[in-house]
Amino acid sequence: MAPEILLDYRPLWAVLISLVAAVLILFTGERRSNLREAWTLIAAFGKVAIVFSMLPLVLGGQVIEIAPIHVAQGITLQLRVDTAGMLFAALASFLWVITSFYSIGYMRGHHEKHQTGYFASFAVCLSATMGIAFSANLLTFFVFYELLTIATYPLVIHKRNAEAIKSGRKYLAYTLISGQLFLIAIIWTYITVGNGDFLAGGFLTLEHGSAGLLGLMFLLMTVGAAVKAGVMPFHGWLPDAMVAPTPVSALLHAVAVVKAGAFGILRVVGYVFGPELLGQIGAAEVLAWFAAFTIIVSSLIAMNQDNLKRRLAFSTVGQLSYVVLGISLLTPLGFLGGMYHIIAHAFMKITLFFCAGAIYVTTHKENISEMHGIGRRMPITIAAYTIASFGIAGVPFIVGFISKWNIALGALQGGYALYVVVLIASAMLASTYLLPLAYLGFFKKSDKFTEYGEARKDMLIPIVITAVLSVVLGILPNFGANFYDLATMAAQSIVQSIELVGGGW
Amino acid sequence: MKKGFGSIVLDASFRVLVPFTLVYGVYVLVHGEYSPGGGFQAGALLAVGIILSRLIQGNEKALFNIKGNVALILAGIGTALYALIGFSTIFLGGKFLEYGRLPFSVHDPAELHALGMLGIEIGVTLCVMMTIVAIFDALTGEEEGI
Amino acid sequence: MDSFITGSLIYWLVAALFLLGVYGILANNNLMKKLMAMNIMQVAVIVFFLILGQKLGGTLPILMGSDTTVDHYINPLPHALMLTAIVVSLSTTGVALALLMRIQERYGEIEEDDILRRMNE
Amino acid sequence: MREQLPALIVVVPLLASLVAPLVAYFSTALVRLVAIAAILVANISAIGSLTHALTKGNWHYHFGDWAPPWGIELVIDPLAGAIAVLISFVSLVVVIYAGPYLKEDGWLKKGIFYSLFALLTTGLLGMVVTGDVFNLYVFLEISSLAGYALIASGGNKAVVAAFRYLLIGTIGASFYLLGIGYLYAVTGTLNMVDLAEKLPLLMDSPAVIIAIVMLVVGLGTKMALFPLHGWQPDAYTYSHPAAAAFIAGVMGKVPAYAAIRFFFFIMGAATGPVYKALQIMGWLAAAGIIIGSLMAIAQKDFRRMLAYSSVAQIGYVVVGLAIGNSLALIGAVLHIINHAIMKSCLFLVAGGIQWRTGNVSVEKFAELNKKMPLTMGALVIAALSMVGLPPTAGFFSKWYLVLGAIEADMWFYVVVIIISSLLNAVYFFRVIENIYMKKASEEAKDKDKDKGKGMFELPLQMLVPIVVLGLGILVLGILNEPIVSQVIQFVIPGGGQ
Amino acid sequence: MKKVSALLMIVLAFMFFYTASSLPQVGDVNSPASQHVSPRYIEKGKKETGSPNLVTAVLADYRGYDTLGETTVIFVAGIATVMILRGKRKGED
Repeated sequence: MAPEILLDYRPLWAVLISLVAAVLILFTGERRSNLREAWTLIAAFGKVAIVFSMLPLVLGGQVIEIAPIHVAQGITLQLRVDTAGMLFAALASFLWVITSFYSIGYMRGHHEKHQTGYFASFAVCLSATMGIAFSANLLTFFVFYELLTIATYPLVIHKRNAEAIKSGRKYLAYTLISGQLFLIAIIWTYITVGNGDFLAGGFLTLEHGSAGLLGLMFLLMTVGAAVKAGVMPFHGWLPDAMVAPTPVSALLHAVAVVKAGAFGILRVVGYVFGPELLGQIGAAEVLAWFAAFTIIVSSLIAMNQDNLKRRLAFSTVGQLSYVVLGISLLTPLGFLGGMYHIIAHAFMKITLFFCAGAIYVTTHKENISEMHGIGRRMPITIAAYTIASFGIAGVPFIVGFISKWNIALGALQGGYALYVVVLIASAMLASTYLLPLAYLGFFKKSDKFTEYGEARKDMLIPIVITAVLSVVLGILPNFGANFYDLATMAAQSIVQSIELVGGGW
Repeated sequence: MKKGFGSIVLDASFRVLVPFTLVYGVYVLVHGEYSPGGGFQAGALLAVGIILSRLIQGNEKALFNIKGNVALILAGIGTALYALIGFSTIFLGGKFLEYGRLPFSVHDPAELHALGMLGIEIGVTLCVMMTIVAIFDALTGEEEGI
Repeated sequence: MDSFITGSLIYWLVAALFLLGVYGILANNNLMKKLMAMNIMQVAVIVFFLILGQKLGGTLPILMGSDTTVDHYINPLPHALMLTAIVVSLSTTGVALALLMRIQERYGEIEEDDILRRMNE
Repeated sequence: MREQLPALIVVVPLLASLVAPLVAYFSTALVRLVAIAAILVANISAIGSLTHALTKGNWHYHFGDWAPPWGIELVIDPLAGAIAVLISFVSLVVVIYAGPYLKEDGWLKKGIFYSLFALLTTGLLGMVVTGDVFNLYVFLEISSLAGYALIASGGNKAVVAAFRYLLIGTIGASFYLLGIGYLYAVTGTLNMVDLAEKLPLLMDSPAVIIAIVMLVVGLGTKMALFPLHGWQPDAYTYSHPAAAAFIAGVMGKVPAYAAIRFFFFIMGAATGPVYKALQIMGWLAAAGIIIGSLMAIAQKDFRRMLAYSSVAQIGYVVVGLAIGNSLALIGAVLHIINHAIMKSCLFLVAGGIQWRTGNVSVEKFAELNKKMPLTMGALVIAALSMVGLPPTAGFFSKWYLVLGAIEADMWFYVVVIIISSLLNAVYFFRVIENIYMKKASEEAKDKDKDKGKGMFELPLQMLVPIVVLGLGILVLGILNEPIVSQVIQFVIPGGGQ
Repeated sequence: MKKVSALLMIVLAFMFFYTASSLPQVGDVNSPASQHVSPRYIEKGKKETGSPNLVTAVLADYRGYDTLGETTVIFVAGIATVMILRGKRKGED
C-alpha cells in the first residue's frame, strides 16, 4: 500500500519555528523576561498547531515530504512526515506546551540564573526533536541528532557548578563518541546502498553484505542510538544529568532526548534494516537481551536510590528499554506496543518529574527519606504522583498498561515467553520503588511539613493535566491525537501485514 | 655615521673614488644589455657610492644624504616604476609587460623591447640602491624607531 | 671513468655541498653558523642550475656578430633563473641578519638552546 | 580590462604594496584604504577569473605575450581560481580587522605593515595562479619573506620564532628549488603544462624520483606536515596579532595546493613513485593528526592550541591526497577552504580577546561571554566546525574524506579522522567550558582594559570580520552542495566532465 | 639530533649519488635543457628583444615577470629589515 506523497512546507515550519523562537529569545535577553517567555509560548502553540494540522492527512494515509537543502550529490536534507514520525512529533510538540508552562513556573519560583540560555536551548532542542521525528533519511536524522546533542549540553550544565560540569563532560563523551560511530555506519550505508532514505520495512538486504558486516553496521547504529536511549551499558550519563533543573530532566527523560534515542532505534530496526533482514542475521535478539537485562537491573538499582530524581532516572532507563524490547521483538504487536510505550511513558514520567520538581521547589527536599507526611500538605501533587506510579507499574485503566500489554502479546507472538516474565517482574519492581513515596507521603506522620502548602498554580496545573491525560489515554487509547491508530499504522507499514491479531483491547 | 672618519687621505681618495663608482654604476646600468651587468649590479654600485660618501664625510656633509625613510619610499617607487611599465602596456591594449606596445616611434619593434628593458632596469636600479641605503641606515641604528 | 669525472662527478660535489649545508643548519647550535650553512646550501643549488646550462664549446651567451648557432652559446635560461635565486638568497640573508641583531640585543647571545630555554621560562 | 583579470589578481596588490610607504607618508588613513581597495580588486578579479574558468574552460594568460614555454604564463583552472578567491577573501577580511591594532603606530610602521600584508597576499596569490614552476618559487619567497617580517614584528619571542622559521623555511624552499632543478634537467622546461606532457614518459627515471622526494620535503616543510612542523607553533603563536589570522589560516594551505598541483596535475598520481610518495605522506599526516591533536590538548595558550590543531588539520588535507580518489580529493580541497575560514575566524577571535582583555591563556577566559557575546558566538560556531558537527562546514569536508576513505577501503584513515575529531572535541569544549562556566576571578575583572567601553564589545572594524567569518562557516556548511557541484567537483583532475 | 641528521644526510647523499648518473652529462649539447626551450632564446633573442646579452633578454623580457618578483623580493627585504630593526613594539626592552 504505497501512500500518496504530498509536497508541503509545513514540516519545515514545524522545525524552524522554535529555532526562530530561540534566536528571538537570545536577543530579548534577561531583562524583558515576560516577552522572552511570550516567545516560548507562541512558538510552542504554533508548533502544536502546525503538527496537529498535519495529523488528519497522515491518518488519511498520506505522506508529507519536503526537501529543503541538497547536501551533496544525491544526498539531501529531506523531511518526511510518516506515521511513526507523526506519533513522535505530536507527542513532543504537545508536551512542550505543558513543559513550557511548568518551567516558567519552576524557573520563577526557583529564581534560576541563566534563564535566557535555558529557554533558548530548550527551543533548539524541540527543533532538533521535530527534525528527528520528520527526517526522511539517515543523514538528516544524524544532523538533527547531533544538533540535539549540542542543544542539550547547555541544559545539562545549567547549574554551572563543578558537578554540573563533570556530568556535562560525561554526557558529551558518551554522545559524541556514539555519534561518531553512528556517522561511520551512516557513511558506510551511503557507500554500499547509495542512499539512506528510510523505508518502512527496511532497505538493506543480504545483497548489501555478509551477515557479519551487516551485523557490525547494525551494532554501530544501535550503539549510536542506544546511548541516547540510555540502554545499559550505555546509560552512565543519564543519572548524572540529574543535576539539571527538573523541567530539563522532564524534557530529557520524557520528551526529547531519550525518546529520540528510542525513536532512533525504531528507525534503525524498522526503517533501515527491517524485521526481515534482522530476523535473518539474528542481530535483534542481542538487542532484546540487552533491553531485558536493562529492565531488570535498572529497576534493582532504582530501589537503592534515595534521591527521588535519581530514582526516576533509573526507572527511565528501565522504561526506555521496554520500547527497545518491544521494537526488537520484530513482531507486529511488539512494534505497536513499543511505539505506544513512547507515548505512555512520556505522559507518566513527565508527571513524575513534574511532581518531583514541585516538591523540590516548594520544600527544597530531594530525598525520599525526608518526605514523610508530605502528602498531607501537597495532596494533589502526591495524588498525581501515585497515579503515574501505578501507570508505570502497569495497572489497568492507566496508559502504561496498554503498551505493556501489547509488548507482552508481541513477545508471545514471537514466541519468547521469557520476556513476559521479565515484564511482570519489572512491573513488580516498579511498584516497589515508586509507591513508597506515596505511602510515606500519605500515611507516615511528620511535623516537618507544617509550613509548606500546595505547589504553585502554574506548576500544579500541568501536573494535573498530564496525570489526568495518562488516565484518559489509559481508557481511550485514541484520545486526542489518535496515538494508537498511528502506532498501529506504523507497525503495519513496518511488518507489511494487515493481520494485527488482537491488539490492545 | 654621525661625523664620518674623514682624514686627508680619505677625502682625497673620496674625490676619485665616489664619482668613479657612481659613473661606473650608471655605465653598468645602461650597458647592461650589451655586456654582463644590469639593474641589480648598477644599483649595488650606486648604493656603494652613497654609503662611501656617508662613511667618509659623515651624514651632515655627505654628498648624497638620503635618510632611511625616504630611501624606503624611493625603493618602493623604483619597483613601482617597473610595475607601472607593465601596466602601461596593459592600457595600451597589450598584455602585462608587453614592451612591443610601448608608445615610441621606432623603425624596429625590437628597439621597443630594448627601451622597455632599459626602463625596468632603471626601476630595478633605483629599488636596489635605495633598499641597500635603507638597510644600511637601519643597521647603523641611527634612525629613531618607527 | 673519465666520462664520470668530466660528466657526473660535479653532481656528487654539488650534492655533498648541499647536504653539508643542510646538516650545518640542523646540527649547529650557533644561529650565526646556521645562517652561514644556509648560504652554503643555497650556493649549492645555484651551482647545480648553472651546471645544467653548460655546453661543451659554448661561450657566455652574449651574441657576437650575427652568429646565432645554438651550440656556440651556453644555455642562458639557468643563468637568468639563478640571478633571481641569488637575489632571493641575498634578501633572505639580509632579513636573517636583521633578526639576528634583534636576538643578540635582546638575549645577549645567539646560542639556540639557551635562547629557547629563556624563551619558555 | 576584462581579458587582463588574471594578471590583475597578482599585480594590483603588488603595486599597492609598492606605493604603500609613499602613500603612508602623506596620509595613514589613505594607505589603509589603498590596501583594502587593492585586495578587493584582487578578490573581484579572482572571482571573475574563476567564473570564466568554470564556464569557458581554463584561462591561460601569457606575460609579455610570450608564448609558453618561453615566456611565463598564468593558468587559471577551477582549482587555482577557487583557492585564489579564498585567499583574497580571507586577506580582505583580515586587513579590515587589522586597523585598530595599528592605532598607536607611526606612519612608517603603518605603511610597512600594510605593504608587508599586501605582499604576503601577492605572494600567495602569485603561487596559486602561476603556471611556471620557477615563478612559483619566486612568489613563494616573496610570501615567505613578508611572512617572516610579519611574524617577527610580534615581539621579542616572535623574533626568535621568525628566525627559526626562516632557516627551516629556506631549507624547504631550497629543496623545492632543487626538485624543479632535477625536473628541468630531465625535461628542459619549467612550464607546468609542458612538464605535464613530458614527465609521464620519464616517470621511472631516478632523477624524477628524487625530484619527487625533494618536492615532498620542500612542500611538506612549508605546509608544516608532521614531522616537519617544528617551526610552526611558535611562529603562529607569537606573530603580529593583526596578521596572525591570515598567516595561520592561509599560509600553510598554499603549499598543500602546490602539492595537489604537482602530484595530481603535473605528474599524475596514478604513476608508481608519486603514489608511493603520497602513501608515505598519508601515514605521516595520520601520525600528525593524532599527535597534533594531543599536543593541542596539552596547551594552555589559546593561540598555541590553535597552532597545534593546524598541524592536525593540514593532515586532513594530505590524507585526502593520499586516499586519492575523487571523493577524497573533493574532501581535501573542501577542507583547505573550510579550514582556512575556520582557523582564520578562531585566530581573529583570539586576537579580539587579547585586544580586549590582554590575555590569551585559556584558563583566564572565564565569563567572556558576558563581555563579548558575539565574538564568543563566533568562537563556538568555529569550534563546532573544527570538531566536525553538522551543519557546520567542518562536518562536510570530514564527510567527503570519510566517504572517500571507505570507498577506497582505507579504514585506517577513517579511524584516524574519527579519533581526531573526538580529540578536537576534548580541547574545544574545554575552551567553551572555561568561557561559559568558570566564575571570573576579581583581578581578571580588573584586568579588563577600558577598550571595551565603546558601543560594541570590540571596535566594529574587528567585530564585523569576526562575525562575517563566523557566519561564513555556517553558510559554507549549508550551501555546501552548490559549492561542491558548481565548483569543487571541477577542480579535481578530469573531474566533473 | 646531530647523529640523526647526519644519518639522514648520508641516506640522502646515497640517493643523490645514485641518481647523478641519470642526469645529463655536463656540457652535453644534446641534453634536454639545451635542446628544448633555450634554443629559441639564442636564435631569436636578438631579433625579438634587441638585446645581444641573452641573459638580460631572458631576465628582463621573456621572463620579465620573474624579475618583477625578484625586484619585489629586494623591496621586501628592505622593508622587512626596517620593520625588524626599527619597529620594536612599545613597552619592550
